[in-house]
Amino acid sequence: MAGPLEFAPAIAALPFVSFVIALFFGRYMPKKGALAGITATAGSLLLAIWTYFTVMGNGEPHTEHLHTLVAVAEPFSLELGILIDQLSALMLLIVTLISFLVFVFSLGYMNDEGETGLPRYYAGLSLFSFSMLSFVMASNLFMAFMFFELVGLCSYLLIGFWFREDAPPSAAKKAFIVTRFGDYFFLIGVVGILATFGTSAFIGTGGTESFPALAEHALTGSADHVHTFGFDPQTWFTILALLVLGGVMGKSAQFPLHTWLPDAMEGPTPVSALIHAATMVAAGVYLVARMYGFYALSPTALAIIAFVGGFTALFAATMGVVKREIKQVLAYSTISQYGYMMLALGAGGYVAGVFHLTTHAVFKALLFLGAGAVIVAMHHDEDMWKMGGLKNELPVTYYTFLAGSLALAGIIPFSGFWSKDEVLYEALRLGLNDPVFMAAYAMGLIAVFFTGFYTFRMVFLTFHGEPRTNIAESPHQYGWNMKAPLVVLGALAVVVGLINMAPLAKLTGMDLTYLHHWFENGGELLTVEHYHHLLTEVSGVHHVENSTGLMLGSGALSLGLALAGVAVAHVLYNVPSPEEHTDKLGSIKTVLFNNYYQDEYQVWLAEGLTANVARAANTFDQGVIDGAVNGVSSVSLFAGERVRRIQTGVVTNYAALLTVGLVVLLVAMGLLGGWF
Amino acid sequence: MTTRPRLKLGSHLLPGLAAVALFTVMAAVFLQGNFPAPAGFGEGSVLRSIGMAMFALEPSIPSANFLVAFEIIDVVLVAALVGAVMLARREGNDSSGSVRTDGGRGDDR
Amino acid sequence: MLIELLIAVCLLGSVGVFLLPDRYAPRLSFGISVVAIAVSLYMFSAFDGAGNALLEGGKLAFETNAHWLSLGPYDLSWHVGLDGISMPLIVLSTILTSLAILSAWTPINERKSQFYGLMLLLEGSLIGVFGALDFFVWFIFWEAVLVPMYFLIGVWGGPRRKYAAIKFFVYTNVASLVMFVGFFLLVMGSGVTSLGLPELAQQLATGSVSSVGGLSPQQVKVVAFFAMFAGFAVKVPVVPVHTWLPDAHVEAPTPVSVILAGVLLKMGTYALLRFNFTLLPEVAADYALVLVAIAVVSVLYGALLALAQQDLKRIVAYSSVSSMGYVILGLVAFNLYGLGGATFQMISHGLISGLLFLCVGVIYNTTHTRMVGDMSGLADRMPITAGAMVAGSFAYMGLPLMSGFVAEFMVFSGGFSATFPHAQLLTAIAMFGIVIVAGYYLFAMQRTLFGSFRVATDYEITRAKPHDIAPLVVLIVLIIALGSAPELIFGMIQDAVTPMTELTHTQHAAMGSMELRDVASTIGGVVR
Amino acid sequence: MIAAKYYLLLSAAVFCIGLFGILTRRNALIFLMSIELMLNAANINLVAFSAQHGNLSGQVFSLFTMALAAAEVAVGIGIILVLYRNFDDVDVTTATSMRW
Repeated sequence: MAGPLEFAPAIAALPFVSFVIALFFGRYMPKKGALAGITATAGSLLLAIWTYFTVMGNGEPHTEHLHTLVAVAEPFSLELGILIDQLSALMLLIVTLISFLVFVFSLGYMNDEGETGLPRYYAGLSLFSFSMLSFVMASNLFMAFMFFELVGLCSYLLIGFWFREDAPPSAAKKAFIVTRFGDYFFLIGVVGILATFGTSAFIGTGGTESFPALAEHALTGSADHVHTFGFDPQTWFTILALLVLGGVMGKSAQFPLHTWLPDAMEGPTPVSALIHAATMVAAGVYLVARMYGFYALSPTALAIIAFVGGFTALFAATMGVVKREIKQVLAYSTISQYGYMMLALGAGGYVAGVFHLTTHAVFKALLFLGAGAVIVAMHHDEDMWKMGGLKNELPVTYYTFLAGSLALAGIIPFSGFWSKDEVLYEALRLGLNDPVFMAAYAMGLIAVFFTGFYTFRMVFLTFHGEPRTNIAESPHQYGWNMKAPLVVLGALAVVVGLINMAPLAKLTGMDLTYLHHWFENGGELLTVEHYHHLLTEVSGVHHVENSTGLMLGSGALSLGLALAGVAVAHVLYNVPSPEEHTDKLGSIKTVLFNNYYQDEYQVWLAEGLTANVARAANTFDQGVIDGAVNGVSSVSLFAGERVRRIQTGVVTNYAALLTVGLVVLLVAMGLLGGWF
Repeated sequence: MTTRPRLKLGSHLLPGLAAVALFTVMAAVFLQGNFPAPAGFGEGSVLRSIGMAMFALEPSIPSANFLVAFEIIDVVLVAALVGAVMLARREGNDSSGSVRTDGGRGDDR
Repeated sequence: MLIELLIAVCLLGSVGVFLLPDRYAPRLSFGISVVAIAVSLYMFSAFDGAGNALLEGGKLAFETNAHWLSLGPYDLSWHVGLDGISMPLIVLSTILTSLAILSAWTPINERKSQFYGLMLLLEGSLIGVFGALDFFVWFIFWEAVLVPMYFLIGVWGGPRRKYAAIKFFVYTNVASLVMFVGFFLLVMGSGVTSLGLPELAQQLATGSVSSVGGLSPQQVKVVAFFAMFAGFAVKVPVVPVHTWLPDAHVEAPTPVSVILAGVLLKMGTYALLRFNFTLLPEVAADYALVLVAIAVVSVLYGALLALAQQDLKRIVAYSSVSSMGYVILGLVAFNLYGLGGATFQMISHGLISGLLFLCVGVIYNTTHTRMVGDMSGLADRMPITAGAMVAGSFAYMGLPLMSGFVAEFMVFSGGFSATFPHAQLLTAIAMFGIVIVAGYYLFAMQRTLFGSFRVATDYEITRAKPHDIAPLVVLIVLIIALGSAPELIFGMIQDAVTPMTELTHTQHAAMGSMELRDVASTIGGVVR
Repeated sequence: MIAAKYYLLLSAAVFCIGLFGILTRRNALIFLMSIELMLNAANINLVAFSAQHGNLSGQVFSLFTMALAAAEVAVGIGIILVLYRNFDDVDVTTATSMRW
């Protein structure tokens, strides 16, 4: 079907145009490139909405070949193409929506604050939108990797936007290196997948099959042209899946590669909202969902994903409890929430994972933008202990922020509740059969309590109580361009959970699981049913039977824990002048505040170890290898210096040498020739 | 005042020994050697034969033709004599300021 | 006749520049080099070669083959011609030389005629190296490259220029000698009467090698292979014969560094590809593990060394060692992506390292220091240069849509699918270079470009002049163009390397049967 | 007839005496004399082998050698003169400007 899908490439192309405009002509334009970005992302958003509704009415995924990077007959070509199906259409919608809102918000956050270097800022933001949208639309893993790297570049450029200070460039460097470390494994995975299957397509087109399908054939029957390099196919596919997972863990900030994300908060807050909360960090999770047909084949990989996810959810949540700065709390909560998504995907909850991705994108973008608004109001001071009582001064921000917080904490009926509940429910159903998943579920469940606590600790410290500084008493006010995005997102944070109200559907018998149905359409091999089939038939992963009691029990348990967390926060912090209760934790607080010393050992690995090894290698190189070279040369120089002294200039000496030489020669020849 | 010649060897004994060694080696070799009886030059004056042989005037005498070599030696002799005269002549008329090189020793002696 | 024209333009231009006064030299030599670019681009567009120049069925573009003279039993010919491997390298040479000449306008202020004359002489020699197909002709150009290079480093270089120039000259010259011996061993073994490389390659592909001077035929091949490898390895350079490179780079003036890193190193890898891997692929296959070990060590060790450097030029120099390791890896993989990727990496690395050296040069021109610790926050005063350096660094890190990514990805794909033992593991180890490279470039950028502005030397920091910036822009455009449309050159590269991959289809079965121990015993046998 | 090896022994003796002179003396004139001795040792050999083989070329050669020796002495004495003029001495060890 022709029509809007023909324009799909334009969704990504528009921000690219605005990138070029902002970079080269931004400084001559009234808003320094912002208008170009807003126009472009608005256009993308409209196209994405159009695409979304087209996909809704159209079962088959849309694929299109765009550009052949390298064309060879054997073994595989490197191609760029687009794949629009239910998953990517949804993701396109999320990314374009938040990009658009962030561009609008930036008008207030950056332009009105009189920042310099705005063309660079908007160019970076536009380039990011382009890369992210291209990543989402990628039709094969190779292309996905390319744009996965490019979003990393944009992240680097935008974190380091304020390059004249010391911290942002350092944070940008750290972000890039840590994610690069993950991408190293991802790159091996991509190369390996291409070498194994001869294709990295997510979906089969024109007689060729996608690599998950080939892997499935290799496991179920026998497939030709699948080289497993001497490994058992199951083992090899698990290895490949885990290699790709390396990139996912880097980008989605999963333990132990999460350390870059809190530092990345050095970037401008709208950047944090767009890149480090809603979209780029989601790229990892999206990638797992994108190639879920491959992950579903490997129970080991799934268990690792789930366990890492559950652990990260809990681990990051505990660190979020003690942070002083509003963006740091949000950063750790982001890590924690992506842990939930990984938990869901690992536990076979494809829909739950994507559902949480969707709701989280909305409410976390909202929270970051809200935090940005607060930071502007506080004249760029992020310390929550210097805030307090802002709810009267900033009502719009307060109510929207509250909506986002309720969603994050998982309070019914806000969006976060529905998605987090489904994540935990899927994990529980699997956990009842398998202790590994049970452990992951348990960690996720405990994290719910911490989530409720730190979220509302943040809300109470920021907005409630008495103002603790002069600035907090009369904060800076800001215009519509910051309020409008907040309002839009606030409204969405309330309602977006309604797209998939599984417990309510169970209870009432009504058909309320819209998102489930959404993923039941689409390409045959990309539907949730097919994934379910793979999980049960090929991997032998079984959920316990879906029952109303279990579902409601699970929901009630997580809601109860979340409310308990909120209640504790209320008791401790919703007072006119709260104390630093976390000090009572003593040494535990120190550990938490230092992030379990994760940064320390990674910095040690990067600087203490590697730099010392490098220095040792340098000494070795200069001393031994170059020393050998110089040694050879000085040996010949020295020898020459000595030997030339035979040339005394005295004829007698020459004659003596001649004579001695002749005698020796004669004696030698005589002895050899038998003259004597 | 003359005394009989004395062999003042001093530090040159060692190189001298080399010459002695050479002689020893050669003598040892030669005395070991066995030569057939010499062919000799047959009857007649050797001097005449040399004269004839030098310019190959009598083909029966076994020898090479040295006419060209003779002429070249002639030229070389003349050249050597002229060269010797050139070398020996004091240069120019400034007898005091003749060219002197000092063998790299400076003027400190 | 176009190759001859190109060489003649450079050589005659060189003579002309030598003879004219200093004030005309910069513009005149730039004009001549632009003419050379025009000729090479015309050749690129009119390129009609097919297949590999050395192998059966190869059709050469712009070929000239004229008998020149007979030397002993051997016929020497003036045989030049291009295939898909050498054509892009020639274009690279002309473009980089031209940009290097442009970048010399600011820093070179004395003996200009000689400097620019030598640059053109160098260009002509480089084109000769890539164009020649007769060993004798090739060797003349190969050695001729050293002469202008020696003077360019030794006269216009930094404080230790004499040391660096002599080290460069002696090191590479000794290597040439070793290579020469190896090559002639092969010639004698194969029994050809012509020194033309295609004749030799076809003789080796079809006929057998006879024993030479007490060496068995197999030993002749192995000794010849390793003698040539040793000779070219110095030029590439690979660990452990790389130490001339950082010294030469640090002491050489920036325009010379650009040529040195951009084109001169490619002579080594080009020769490896043409000689070792085309003439003796089966030996390369037998000893694949040794060669891959060298490649992997070069990649990681070079990267590690770059991490420890404080001088920006040394960083780029050592990272060149690392990048050249990828080329070796691709060559050893010996499949389409390996060989093609290696060739592509030669071009790509030429552009990227050229770009980075130019950036360092622009910075050095105004700050008069290259030490990482001596400056910070330069992006504040020199935004365009800083932007170019960021672009170059990311290109070096293999950022997608830039040429380095495509090259490295192809090399990795080739390495991963290669048939030598543990190919996957070894390739994966080599790939770790991409993490370290990110480490040192990000570190260097953070220290020099970002943070608060400070320079340790007392010079006024000004924006660079247009003729300093123009080369940077040209290179960035080329890098991005090749990164997003590699087919611009990969089509002809592919065409030229495909016949090579068919050389060893039968021999691959025997691969890996020889271990390091066998190498040692073989070499021992030779020495005995 | 005297066997050839005794001629050779004589020539070796003469040669070694000349050599001994060169090796132990420093006076350039004595050098010249020693060289004459060595040349004449060669002449003895030439004549001896000429008789041995019955070929007159050796004899003729020795005549040429004498002529060349004369030329050599002429040039040699010229050089010694120059040497004396430049170094105020005919000691060969003083003229060492051609060392390394």
